[in-house]
Amino acid sequence: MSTNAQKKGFGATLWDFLTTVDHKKIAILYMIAGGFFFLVGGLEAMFIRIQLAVPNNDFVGAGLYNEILTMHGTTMIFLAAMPLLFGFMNAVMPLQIGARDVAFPFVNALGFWLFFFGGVFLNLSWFLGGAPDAGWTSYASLSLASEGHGVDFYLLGLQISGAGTLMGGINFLVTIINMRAPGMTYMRMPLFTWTTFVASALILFAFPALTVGIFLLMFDRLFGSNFFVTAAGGNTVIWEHLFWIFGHPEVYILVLPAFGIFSEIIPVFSRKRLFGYSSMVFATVLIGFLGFMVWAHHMFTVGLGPIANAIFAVATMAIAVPTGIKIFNWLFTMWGGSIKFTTPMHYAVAFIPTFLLGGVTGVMLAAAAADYQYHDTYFVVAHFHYVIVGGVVFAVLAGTQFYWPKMFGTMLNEALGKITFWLFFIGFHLTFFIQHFLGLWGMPRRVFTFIEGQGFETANLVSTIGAFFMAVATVVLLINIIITSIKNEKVGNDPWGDGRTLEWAIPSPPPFYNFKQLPLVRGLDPLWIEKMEGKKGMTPAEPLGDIHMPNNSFTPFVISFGLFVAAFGAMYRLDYNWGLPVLILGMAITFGSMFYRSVKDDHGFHIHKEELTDDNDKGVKA
Amino acid sequence: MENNQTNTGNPSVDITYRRKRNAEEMRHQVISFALMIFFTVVAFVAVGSGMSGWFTVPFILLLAAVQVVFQLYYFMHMSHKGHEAPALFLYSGLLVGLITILTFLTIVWW
Amino acid sequence: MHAEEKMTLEKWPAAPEKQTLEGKNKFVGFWLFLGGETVLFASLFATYLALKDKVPNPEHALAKDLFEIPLAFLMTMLLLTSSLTSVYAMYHMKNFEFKKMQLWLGITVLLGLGFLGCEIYEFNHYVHEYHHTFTSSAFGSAFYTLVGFHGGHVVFGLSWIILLMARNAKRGLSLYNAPKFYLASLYWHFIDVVWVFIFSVVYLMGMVG
Amino acid sequence: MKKLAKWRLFSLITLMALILSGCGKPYLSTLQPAGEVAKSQFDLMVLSTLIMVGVIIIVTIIFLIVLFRFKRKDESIPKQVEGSHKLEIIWTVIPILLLLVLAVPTVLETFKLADVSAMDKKDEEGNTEALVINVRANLYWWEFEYPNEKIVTSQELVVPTDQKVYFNLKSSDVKHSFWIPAVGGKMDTNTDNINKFWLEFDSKGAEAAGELFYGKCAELCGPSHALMDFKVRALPSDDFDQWVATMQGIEEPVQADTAKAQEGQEIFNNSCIVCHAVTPANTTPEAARQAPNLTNFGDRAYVAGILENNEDNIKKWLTDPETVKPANKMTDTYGDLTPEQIDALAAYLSGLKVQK
Ligand code: HEA
Ligand code: HEA
Ligand SMILES: [Cu+2]
Repeated sequence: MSTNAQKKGFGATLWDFLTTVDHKKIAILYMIAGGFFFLVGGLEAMFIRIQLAVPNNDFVGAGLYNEILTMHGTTMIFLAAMPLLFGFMNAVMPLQIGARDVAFPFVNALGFWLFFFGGVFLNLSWFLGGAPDAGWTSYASLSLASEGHGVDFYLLGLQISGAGTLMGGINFLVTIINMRAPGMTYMRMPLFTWTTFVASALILFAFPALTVGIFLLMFDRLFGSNFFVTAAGGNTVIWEHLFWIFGHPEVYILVLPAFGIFSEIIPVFSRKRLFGYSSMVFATVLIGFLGFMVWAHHMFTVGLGPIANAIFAVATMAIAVPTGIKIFNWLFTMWGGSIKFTTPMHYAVAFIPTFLLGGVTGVMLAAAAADYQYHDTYFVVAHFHYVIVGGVVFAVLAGTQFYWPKMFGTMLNEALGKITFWLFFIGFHLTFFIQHFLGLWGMPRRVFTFIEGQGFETANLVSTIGAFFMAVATVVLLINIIITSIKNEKVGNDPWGDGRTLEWAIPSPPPFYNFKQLPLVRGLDPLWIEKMEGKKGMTPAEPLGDIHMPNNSFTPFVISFGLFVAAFGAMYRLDYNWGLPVLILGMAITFGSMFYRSVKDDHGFHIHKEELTDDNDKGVKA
Repeated sequence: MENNQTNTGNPSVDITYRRKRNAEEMRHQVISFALMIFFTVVAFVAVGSGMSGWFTVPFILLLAAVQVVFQLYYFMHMSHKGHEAPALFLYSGLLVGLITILTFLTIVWW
Repeated sequence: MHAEEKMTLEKWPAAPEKQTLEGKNKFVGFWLFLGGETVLFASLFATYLALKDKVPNPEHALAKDLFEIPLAFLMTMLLLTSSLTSVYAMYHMKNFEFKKMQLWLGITVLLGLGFLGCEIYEFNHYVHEYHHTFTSSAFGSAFYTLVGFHGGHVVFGLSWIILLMARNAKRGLSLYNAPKFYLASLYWHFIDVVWVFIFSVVYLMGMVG
Repeated sequence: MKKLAKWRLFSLITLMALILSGCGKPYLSTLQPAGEVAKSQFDLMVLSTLIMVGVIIIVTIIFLIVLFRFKRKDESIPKQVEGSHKLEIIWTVIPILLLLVLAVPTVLETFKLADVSAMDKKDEEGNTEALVINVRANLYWWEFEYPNEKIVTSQELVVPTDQKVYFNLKSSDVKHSFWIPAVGGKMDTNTDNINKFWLEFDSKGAEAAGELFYGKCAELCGPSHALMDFKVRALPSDDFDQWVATMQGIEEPVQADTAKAQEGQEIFNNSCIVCHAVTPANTTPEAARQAPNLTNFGDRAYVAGILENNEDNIKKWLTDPETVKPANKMTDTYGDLTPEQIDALAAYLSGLKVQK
């Protein structure tokens, strides 16, 4: 029943990953799948930019463009950004709080496989008659009118992967609430753990609204209900509300963990503790809270009336305050520090002005009356790429470079890392800065082309050129990963030399049980505290004892696969008579494996302490 | 999240004591159940008697809220220790939900 | 203490559902899940309230035409009582009285089945008497979705309890299955909480008009 | 003192205005406002930009100091500072104040732009004193109905300058959004309700724009969303009244005058007229108005809202509308036309002028 990596054949390794419940391996799965979808979404972005490089272009047609656009937004948000962040949460958070695993290892695996099959299902639409084409927001009147099965792929795919995300969120929350090491109080938790906590809470409360919205739209499209059919009394504004009740918290679900990653990187490379730790925590919670009060700022032009618009405008502006607190705290962490410009630190430093620009344009959008002009123009596109790429993607790239040694035991090349950074940084600003002006000059978003003579030509060309820089940067990153993996030079516990938190106190990569003995935490930045007192590592909080570990299981894969099958049945039910049987078959697979799981006892296994003693720091045979 | 009820080490004392306490608690629960039934009957009667909606609607909502508090605190033991996290998350969910309902009642038109 | 260990009355702890780390995790995790479910049902309630009585033509039945006091009252009583019986089951669980716990769970299941029967009769009645269906109007869609989601929860809750009873019938209580029983009963209470709002907001307020 | 501050603010704003309005086309850009609504939105944009530039400058200064002063020079360990209450209060309070400065005008403007009370004031006949236009958005074309004047036109909105024009907005298929960037912000045309708002077309701005503003659909509505443009002809009041009068004067379809055009009219009457009206009266119900009204087609500057209006482009459209506007609702509603038929139709259509 061993889960540790020894020299194994490919088949065995594959089987290991298909059945793993180890948070570190699930993290790797998330990184691989999320990374793949990032490339897919990026490729779609390139098609968008190529199409818009010159006026009246016919690189892709009108209908196809809408599919690419929709899939770009959906893939990037749901299948790339969130999973990549989930990857870091899985890889790092349990280590940071001194836990041996997450609270529900089985559910953790199930969450991944649901996301994975949902994502695959969604992307299969490309080969099965066309992708969704109603935008990532899938507004009801258009998504009901959309022909073919594209939008059904969107609905079923997101429903499946959304369930996985929700499970992941609950899992992280319980892990943080129940499984902190002795002495790790809430106010000693590293900021990445805190942001994981708040982002997970946002997932818990935001995703149900999306689930309901998707159910309603699915019922309308596949089962003849009338939620959004005006003629039968339905109302499409309900979809808009439900989508944005989810959608706005979603952007903070994305950006808070990114904040967390930077809050880890900046202190390490400034050799200084985080400035204003408690106000950082407070600001995180406040952003999470306010995130639920502002969704209608996406609906200023819907006609909700001046009272609603005014309330939501002011509430939206309020979020600038806690975010500002964070920006200044980061700056003052570096102030008086001793800054080393490693690749991760490059991203962290570049993040501050970039995100600032995106943030302040957000506040400009929040001014409702002015948003009547900005809304649905390239100004908005510029805003959200500044916050998402400048915040989330920079954080993912920084985190990859920063945590790579912890996850894989070897360092990514710093020189190549910096090349990636500069190419991406320059390309990013080239692409998106000018889009602010395109919007102000009157260019709507989601247009597959633009007609000559409206003054949009040069700016769009510049924007496209920028995108190519980002593509090259991404390729350099891939090369870096390949070279590094081939060389595979092993590193020690704390390869950056200035690690402050618990994950840097154990080997890279950590043994599958993480901590032989749970560490005793004596304050914020526990490892740093021990180092400053001249110690090498953490003081254990318990005597060496047996460690209880969960068994691997193939069931999560099967449960998710069942839903994947059922989704096809549900969709083709009306077109083919095999639809219904397939739906039933899929459900039977899912419920059957759930049944199997619940009647078969699984008590896990124990690693005996004798096995732990003889063999220092290396993985252990179980 | 420690366990607040520790055993004294003397099994027979423990068991009799605990059984008494459990029985006591069960009594409370039966009382709250009786009250819940009572509230339900009142709510149904209020509607059945055909009083004006201006009175009945807030009235039955109030009764519903009280009932739910009974359910949560007695039946679901939220009054016990160790329910801090559950309470925090339940109320947060409730807050988000209530805001949703409020907006759907005000800014989704006819 | 290992979870699967055979238990005796003497060793049975005061809070068996939270004795092991797994138990504690499940306990917190399940409550969080209920927090999320709150938002889910609130969204459904909100949709229902926005679409209440929104019908394509004046011939279509409205809330005030459909609902009747006796049936709604009966359903409420069944579900409320089943909430009490599941409390009894947990009472016996804490006292390590496995047989009695099973008995009360059995009664809970019967009451729940009674509730479901009423609901099926009710839906059938609306469809045939009033042509009020899932697809006949936005009101119909919203009504059946809200009440149906609740009904679906009842079905799931019942299956869960039955499965637990059957699986553990020969094994008795242990620290491994105590949390499972406890969570199933929490779930059952939550279903009841939702119903309290359904009967108040959908049925009673619907009859008021 | 107060005056001085005001003057300073004023000059700053003008400076910003100059920088901002340096670009964009006068008939399209939000940075060259041509009406009261766009103007007040522009002012709000300038105010918020000023605040944001201020914030950016402050952060940038701190940022640059940090980057240059605190680079690692030796291996010493810096002092581990916990935080500073004074600083934290400063950077909480100052943003709050800045946001207040932005929030107050935002709220005021929001209410001002939503004020459509003039639409409720009606005379005995149920007509409003103010000019009201009903906008109906359809998959890739726009209809403009003047309920008081009882006329309908499409694709090219005609409005008087220097007075408030009120709009009722709705959609007949999927959601669209009605936007004339240079004149004012957008408002959605929903499928569920009628939205109301107002705009004002400035005569000076109209002049700068050559009397023709560009309008756009600003909500993704299908493949040809990008091509769902319309144009706005903003006329001086008198000209507008005259235009209305001429339109009202057309009770019967205008007879074509050349032989070729007459041939075209015959083809038109045999097939196109099912969907397209060539009289402006709004007597047919909306559901029957399935395609743009063509009464003054020859006067319009653009074909289908996007192609310059000349016979070649009319022919291009008639031969295969699909290549011009993918997925439009006209494709395949009529049989194949021979080149001669198309020539005739084009001749007829370009002769449909009311302003001779
Ligand atoms: C990670 C993602 C992310 C983040 C963090 C944000 C952050 C913010 N967003 Fe953004 N937003 C999106 C992603 C994001 N957004 C997306 C994807 C869309 C479009 C969706 C679609 O339509 O497809 C969108 C759209 C969007 C709109 C709707 C526009 C429209 O469609 O018309 C609005 C309107 O209010 C808005 C506002 C804001 C605000 C006020 C913030 C704030 O949180 C920003 C706060 C930060 C700062 C302000 C900077 C730091 C602060 C200081 C240094 C203090 C001092 C500052 C001041 C006094 C101003 N966003
Ligand atoms: C996480 C979110 C995220 C991310 C990271 C990005 C990243 C990018 N986005 Fe986008 N974007 C959205 C979320 C995101 N976007 C959303 C939500 C929308 C709105 C959708 C809607 O309206 O519905 C949108 C819309 C959007 C538009 C507007 C389209 C329109 O309105 O018509 C544009 C246009 O320029 C654009 C461009 C880009 C570019 C150039 C990048 C770049 O940063 C991408 C950089 C990455 C790469 C360049 C990868 C390169 C890959 C390769 C080189 C492949 C190599 C392959 C192999 C080796 C196999 N995005
Ligand atoms: Cu938002």
